[in-house]
Amino acid sequence: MTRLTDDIIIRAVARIMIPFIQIYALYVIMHGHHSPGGGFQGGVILGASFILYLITHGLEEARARMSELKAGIFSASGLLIYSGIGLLCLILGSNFLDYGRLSLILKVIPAQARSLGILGVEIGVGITVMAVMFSIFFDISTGGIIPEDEEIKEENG
Amino acid sequence: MDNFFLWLGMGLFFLVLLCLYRGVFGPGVLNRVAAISAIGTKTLVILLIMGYIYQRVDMFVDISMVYALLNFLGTITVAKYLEMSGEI
Amino acid sequence: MEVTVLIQTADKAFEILEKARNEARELLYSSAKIASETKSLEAKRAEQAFLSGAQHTKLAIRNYTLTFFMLFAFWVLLSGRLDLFHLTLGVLSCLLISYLSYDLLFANVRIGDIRIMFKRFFAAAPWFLSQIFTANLHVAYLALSPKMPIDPSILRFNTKLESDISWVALANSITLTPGTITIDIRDGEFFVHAIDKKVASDLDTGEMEDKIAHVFMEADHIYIQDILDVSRIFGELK
Amino acid sequence: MIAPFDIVILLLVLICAIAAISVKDLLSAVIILGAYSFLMCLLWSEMGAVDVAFTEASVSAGIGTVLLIAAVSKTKRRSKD
Repeated sequence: MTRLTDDIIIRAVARIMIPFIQIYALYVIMHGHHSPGGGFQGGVILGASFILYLITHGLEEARARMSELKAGIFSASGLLIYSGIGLLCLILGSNFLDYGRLSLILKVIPAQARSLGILGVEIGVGITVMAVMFSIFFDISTGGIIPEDEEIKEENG
Repeated sequence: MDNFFLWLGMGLFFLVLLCLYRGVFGPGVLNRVAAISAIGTKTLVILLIMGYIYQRVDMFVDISMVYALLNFLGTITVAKYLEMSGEI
Repeated sequence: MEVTVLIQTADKAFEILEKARNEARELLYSSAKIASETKSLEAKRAEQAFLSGAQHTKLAIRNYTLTFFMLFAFWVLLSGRLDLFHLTLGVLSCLLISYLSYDLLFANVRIGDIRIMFKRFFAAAPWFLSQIFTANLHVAYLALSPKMPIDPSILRFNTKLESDISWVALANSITLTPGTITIDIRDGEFFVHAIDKKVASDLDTGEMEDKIAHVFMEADHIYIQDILDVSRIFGELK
Repeated sequence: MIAPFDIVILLLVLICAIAAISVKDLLSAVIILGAYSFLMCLLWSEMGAVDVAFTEASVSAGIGTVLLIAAVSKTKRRSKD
């Protein structure tokens, strides 16, 4: 599924489509509170754009853009954003993920603080979902074996 | 006007039924892939028609946008699978 | 008299241009061969950096800004909320996306071409639409007539276009016209499936190719559109 | 709630579901499952659950089909029975 094949039409069309898919995914994440969508859906669409790049451009170029190490870091950092906002609310003396208390830091009214807190949480969810979806597809399609690693192994022993 | 869009939607459903015949009984994978991608485009239009009937087009445009942007991903994947398994 | 002298000098200039172009093309092909034969991505990158040299950073900055503005227009079209908060979010996310994929959208477009390209595209659009409309009627006639007078065949022709983006545009506009489907492109050779003799002969005139070449500014051949442009100037001279 | 749409979509979903479990070829089953998810998205949005429909659309069109085909590519396509 990840081998590079010589189809110029699909590659060029994917190259043109991918930035628009990504900006649409970010639109879905950012406008989650007053239109359908949110962190999970936007993350899935963002992950689909990277999967499209992996399918059309082959394993090697896709790893230069989004490697499995980067995916791991992204998924962890998204979770860090989510739980960090929750813990911040806990430290400020209210319940976990009770964003109203964030108004003490952000110097705005509680309603606006809730909106900003939800936005932060959705960004975290989106990053995590994107990275996890990409790495699930990466692991299934390569079977955990990357050609470079095999060559290195053969050279070593 | 609502009635007009209702009948338009029913006509599109009839076309979906025709495509679905090819998708369910069609000999081989290639017929099925073509039928399903046709169903995808019809789904997009039906969603917009529903949005017009519910008077909330701004919400339904978002869903149909997802189909417009991502509908070809499945088709490409099937084509790549068939090419890599050496069936065509 | 003056006009004939002008034409002769133009012919000579075109000959010299053709020769130089062929040499440059051979050089490019050999370098491209080297670039494609080196296997690893790092080596390919080094080759590209060597070939493009100092222009690379300038090109990257141009691509970055162009991608940013295009994506921001798309964002405003999607969002429709013009208050400061949402516009700030839009600017941030467009910056992120154009950082992630600045080398995707405008990879093979030359500097300074884009505005003329848009103008020529909108000038050529009605011709494409009329072509699609007439082909639609023809295919509807074929499908509805009880005898089904189809005569399917596969055409193959070498194109004179050079950049891959114009290959893709030609292939997609062939596919968009009903009755013809581009099956494959292999090293500039098109494989096109045509449903009928008439559709195939329409394709064989090469008018669509000329239009695409005109839009994408494949500048160094003489195309029908260019001759039409020049002939108007000659008419005014006379 | 649009009653005629409701009945027609339910009928089509039923056809898709029966076809998806009765077909022998795994790849064909995945493709028919894609059609099932299209119609399911129509059903959700017709019932007014726009957010659920959005999730169904993005997951099925973006990830679901691709993941299932990647899984099929690791196995044999034909089922034994």
